[in-house]
Amino acid sequence: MKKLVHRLGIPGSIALAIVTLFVLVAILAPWIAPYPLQGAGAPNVIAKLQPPSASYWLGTDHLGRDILSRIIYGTRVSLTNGLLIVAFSLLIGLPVGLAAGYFGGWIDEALMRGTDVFLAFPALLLAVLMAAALGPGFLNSIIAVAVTWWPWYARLARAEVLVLRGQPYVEAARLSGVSHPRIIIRHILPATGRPLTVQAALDVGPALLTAAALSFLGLGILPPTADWGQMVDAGRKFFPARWWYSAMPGMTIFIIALAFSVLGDALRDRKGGASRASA
Amino acid sequence: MELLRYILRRMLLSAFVVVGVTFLVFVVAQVVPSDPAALYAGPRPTAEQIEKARQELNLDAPLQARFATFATAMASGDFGISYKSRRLIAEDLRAYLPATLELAVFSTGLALLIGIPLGVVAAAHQGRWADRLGSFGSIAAVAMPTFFLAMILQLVFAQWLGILPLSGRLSREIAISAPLQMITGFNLIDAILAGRFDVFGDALAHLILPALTLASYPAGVAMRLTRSAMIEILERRHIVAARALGLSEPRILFGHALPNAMGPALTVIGLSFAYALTGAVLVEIIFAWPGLGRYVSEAILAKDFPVIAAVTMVVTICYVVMNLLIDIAQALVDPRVALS
Amino acid sequence: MPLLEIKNLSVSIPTPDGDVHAVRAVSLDIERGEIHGVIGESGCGKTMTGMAALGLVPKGARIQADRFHFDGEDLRENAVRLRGRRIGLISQDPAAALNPVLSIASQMDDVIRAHRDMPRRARRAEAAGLLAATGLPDPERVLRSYPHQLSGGMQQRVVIAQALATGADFLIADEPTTALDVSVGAQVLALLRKLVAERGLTVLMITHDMDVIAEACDRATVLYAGRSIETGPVDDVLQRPGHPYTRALLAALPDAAPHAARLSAIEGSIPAPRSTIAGCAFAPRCPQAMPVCAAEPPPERGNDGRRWLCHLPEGTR
Amino acid sequence: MSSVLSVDNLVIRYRGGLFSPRPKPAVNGASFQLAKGETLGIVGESGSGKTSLLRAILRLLPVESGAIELEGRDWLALKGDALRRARQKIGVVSQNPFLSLSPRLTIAEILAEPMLAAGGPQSPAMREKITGLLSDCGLPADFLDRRARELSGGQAQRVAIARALALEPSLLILDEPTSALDVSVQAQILNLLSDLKESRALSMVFVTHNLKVVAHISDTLLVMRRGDVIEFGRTEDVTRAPAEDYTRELLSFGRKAVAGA
Repeated sequence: MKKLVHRLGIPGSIALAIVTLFVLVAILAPWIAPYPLQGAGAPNVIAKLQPPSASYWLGTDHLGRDILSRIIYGTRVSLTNGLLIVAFSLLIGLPVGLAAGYFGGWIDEALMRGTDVFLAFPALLLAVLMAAALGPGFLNSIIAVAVTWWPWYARLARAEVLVLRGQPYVEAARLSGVSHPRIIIRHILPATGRPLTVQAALDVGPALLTAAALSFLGLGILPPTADWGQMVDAGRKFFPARWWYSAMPGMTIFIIALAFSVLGDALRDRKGGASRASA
Repeated sequence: MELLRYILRRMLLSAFVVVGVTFLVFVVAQVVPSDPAALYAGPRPTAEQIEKARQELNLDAPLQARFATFATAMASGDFGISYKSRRLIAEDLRAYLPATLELAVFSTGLALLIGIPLGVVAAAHQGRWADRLGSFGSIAAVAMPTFFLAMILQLVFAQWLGILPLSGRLSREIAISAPLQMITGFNLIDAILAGRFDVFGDALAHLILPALTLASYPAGVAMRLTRSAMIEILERRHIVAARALGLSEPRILFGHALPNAMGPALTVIGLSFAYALTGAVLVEIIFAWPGLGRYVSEAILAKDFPVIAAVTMVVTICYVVMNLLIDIAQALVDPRVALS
Repeated sequence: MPLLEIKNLSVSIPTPDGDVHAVRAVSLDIERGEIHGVIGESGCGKTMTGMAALGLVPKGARIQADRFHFDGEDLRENAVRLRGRRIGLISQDPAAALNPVLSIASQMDDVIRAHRDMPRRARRAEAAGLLAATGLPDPERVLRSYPHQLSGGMQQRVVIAQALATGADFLIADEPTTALDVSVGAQVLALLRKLVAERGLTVLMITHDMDVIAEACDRATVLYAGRSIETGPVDDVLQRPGHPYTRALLAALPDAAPHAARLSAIEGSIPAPRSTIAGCAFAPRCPQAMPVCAAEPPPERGNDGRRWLCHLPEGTR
Repeated sequence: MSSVLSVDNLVIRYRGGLFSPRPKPAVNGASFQLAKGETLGIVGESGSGKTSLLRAILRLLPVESGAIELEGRDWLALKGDALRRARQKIGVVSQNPFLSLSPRLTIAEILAEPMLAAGGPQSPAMREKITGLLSDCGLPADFLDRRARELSGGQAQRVAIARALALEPSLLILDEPTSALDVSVQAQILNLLSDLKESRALSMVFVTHNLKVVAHISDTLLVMRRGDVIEFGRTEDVTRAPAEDYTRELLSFGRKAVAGA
């Protein structure tokens, strides 16, 4: 524990604690939410738009549902959104980047020009277009964001592979007759996959932020499932008079995105230090 | 010579990308949606209406023929008709594009003006409190959801302090009683051209909040990139060499380090501009800004695919052109770029 | 009085795992107008000695010395002021030492302007003159170029011209030919010799290459494990080496043995940089080591200007 | 005496860019032979074409024209899996020993890799063979479980040589094998190579920019400059009476250093 704090620094450790807390909240949502039924979507018309109070800590929404419970349930959607977006993106981007970087030549040219096309779009716009075409929904919004996300991993993986491929030890393996699949599995994938996975883990924050923007636009998961972006949007009609409706989920998004960013910085600094020392 | 070859190569690549973009937009807008004809035919269409729409939209033609039609139409600036309003999309774009560009350019400038100097200061004070504070500020700016920031700014500056307008692009009185003649479509410039300084002030006041919202994220990114670029540059051997040659510190900082930071700074411009273009979708809804973002978000709700496709095309081409210009500028400030 | 006078210099860098003794005990006298070679294998402290004279040691490094003077001024206090005025640096990698995004003209101009009050046009002429003095055939074209458009040899000449432009009369050349081809390196060395002869410069030449010492230097000092173990005129050091390490180093050169014969390699490895050494640092690897060698610091042998540190009496080989 | 490697009128040219003019050949008609059990030294400075020539022999670069024969076989005709297997007849040692050893693997795994690639089964016999290789290259068996970063430059280069010999190659190619090493370590490696040449009747190609190093160890010497072969002959002949001033210049640099040793 002490060692971890030392390695991540104090801000990094706090960020890690916050991220861990959110993960726990997502897992335990039905047990810790004060009003599990409302969290899952059941209306509670007798308590519409109430300000924060002892019984409703963060107030209620226009259907009288406890905002805290909604936020707790929304954690599940947001975190899975973030995770699945980077997972899908990694699943497409890593093989594309590996193939382009390792084989080079026309394979590289074709794959990277294709990637260029995806990168030519301002990212959110392509996501909006995709989401609109696929229609709203949980999986659709994830696919829509992943479509704009994977090219970055492809580029990253390719750049890593290009460096590795030029490494004399990889060339030595090739010259001693080691087959392509074996080189990729034994030398390239471990050295590329690991930094890329770390990067992806840290991208869960920004990915979740993008997904929140989509659901704010009405392109995310459909009600009554709780979703932070959609809550901010729904609360906009009652803003600023019933400020808590939008502000509570908005703050939540900000806090988790901030935690991921700070954690990412802490890890990057640590990694940078290590690689410099070994060079 | 190298430079010319480089520019030609970049242009060729951009042209290819535009073709690819067109294809992708075509696929997403015309192939993925389940039944465009039903949408085109209007609410609760009859079978005949749908059949008629299919023919009008040429949906029964083979895919490559449909793409050819789509691409030629796009190339000639004919974006078709909106499913919903039945208006010519090209005309709508002409009205909305300048508003979005004005917002994008202004917020990009704002982001650079805030982010780059802060990055330089943080790099110069690396590890000290100014750096820590600035770095945390930049992380917070990057982590803040745009749509939420917009609402907070509205609350503070329009509702509580009441010093800036809540939304819109011009005050109603001006828009109705003495409308501005559209020349460039940029209100700020048109106001100056017309000598209407009251309008200029009004337009500026309306611009500040949405532009500030849009500038927050790219300013954070700009600060971080500038900071790390400056730190890296200041450690380079030729900077050490310049010290060993007895050059003064200001000369080293501004004459030797800063020119090397121009490359990263240009990258930041590109990123900021891209962000401003897309963030517009979110910001324009909240600030009721009559631009492409609001236009497209309305189209999304109506599943108005020709509009969505047209906006995506136009904005993406703006972005591609911007990137091309930045790449060329990169080669001009750093002659090595053209060689790679 | 020597131009550069170093007596018992040590540089240690504190790290979490203990102090790294980059330089343990280096003594060096460099006379005006000579090229003095400092030679040693990696980790011997030759570069750190040069950086200490320029005041460019890493943050937190401790410098101690009985004497560390340049032209009568203490380098511990004045290195930063002297650097760029009287002391210049020519580093190993000329490509990294030049600013990639500025033309040679503006980089030369910056240096001249920092040191001399001259109108713009005169500065340009001065720059062209200095480049010509370094043997660059078409100075005007070089001035218009960017570093990446020049070959390594040309870049190194530009770096030398910049050092000349400061008016420095003492140059520290840190492996100035290592990144260059042998034939180009030979030309750069010839240029340095010419500049020393014509302009009365003094050069401290840091190198790992005996050929460079033989080719360019007047006197040489051999470093081992952060200590200067032998010094003298180049011919003496190369042909009548006093210290067993110098002898072994020379014998390990591939052209020291007949064709295809075995070379006499030095077994073992250098002492760890964090260790403390009681006696002679070379004792564990020395074929002639005696019990006393590991225990006591070796005495100084030889005479004026030709000295080495060894327990073996003079004349034994 | 049969020749292991024979290169005839080899031309290598890099592809120019889309809008660039066709570049000059990197290697312009190189011809030479290497007899069994001998060492050929290839010397050249940057841009001489020595690296391109080497990479072409390893089939890492396409050849524009000319022929390469390895043990009498048309080496350029091999493709795919046949090439992969045939390439195991060539051992390679490169300049930086640390970069050429995988940082993730132990020395034992590094040495086993070529044997496994050649289809050898993992067995105690293999471990034994690896230990033998290592001791042939002057390292004790307790190095087997270390990793490259725990070694000194000289030790790492010994491991690289051991790996190159793992499949008992008919040709050993050394690409600047001592350039990153100190003089005293260089001497150790050169001695090791002499011993291996003797004990295993190795044929070697030794590529370097340092004429003096290669003149010491090679039987025949080839000097390249700007893509052309400017000298080729028995080492004694070339060093005694160089045909070109350029060679003489390289030989005479720092000559004083040896005079008294």
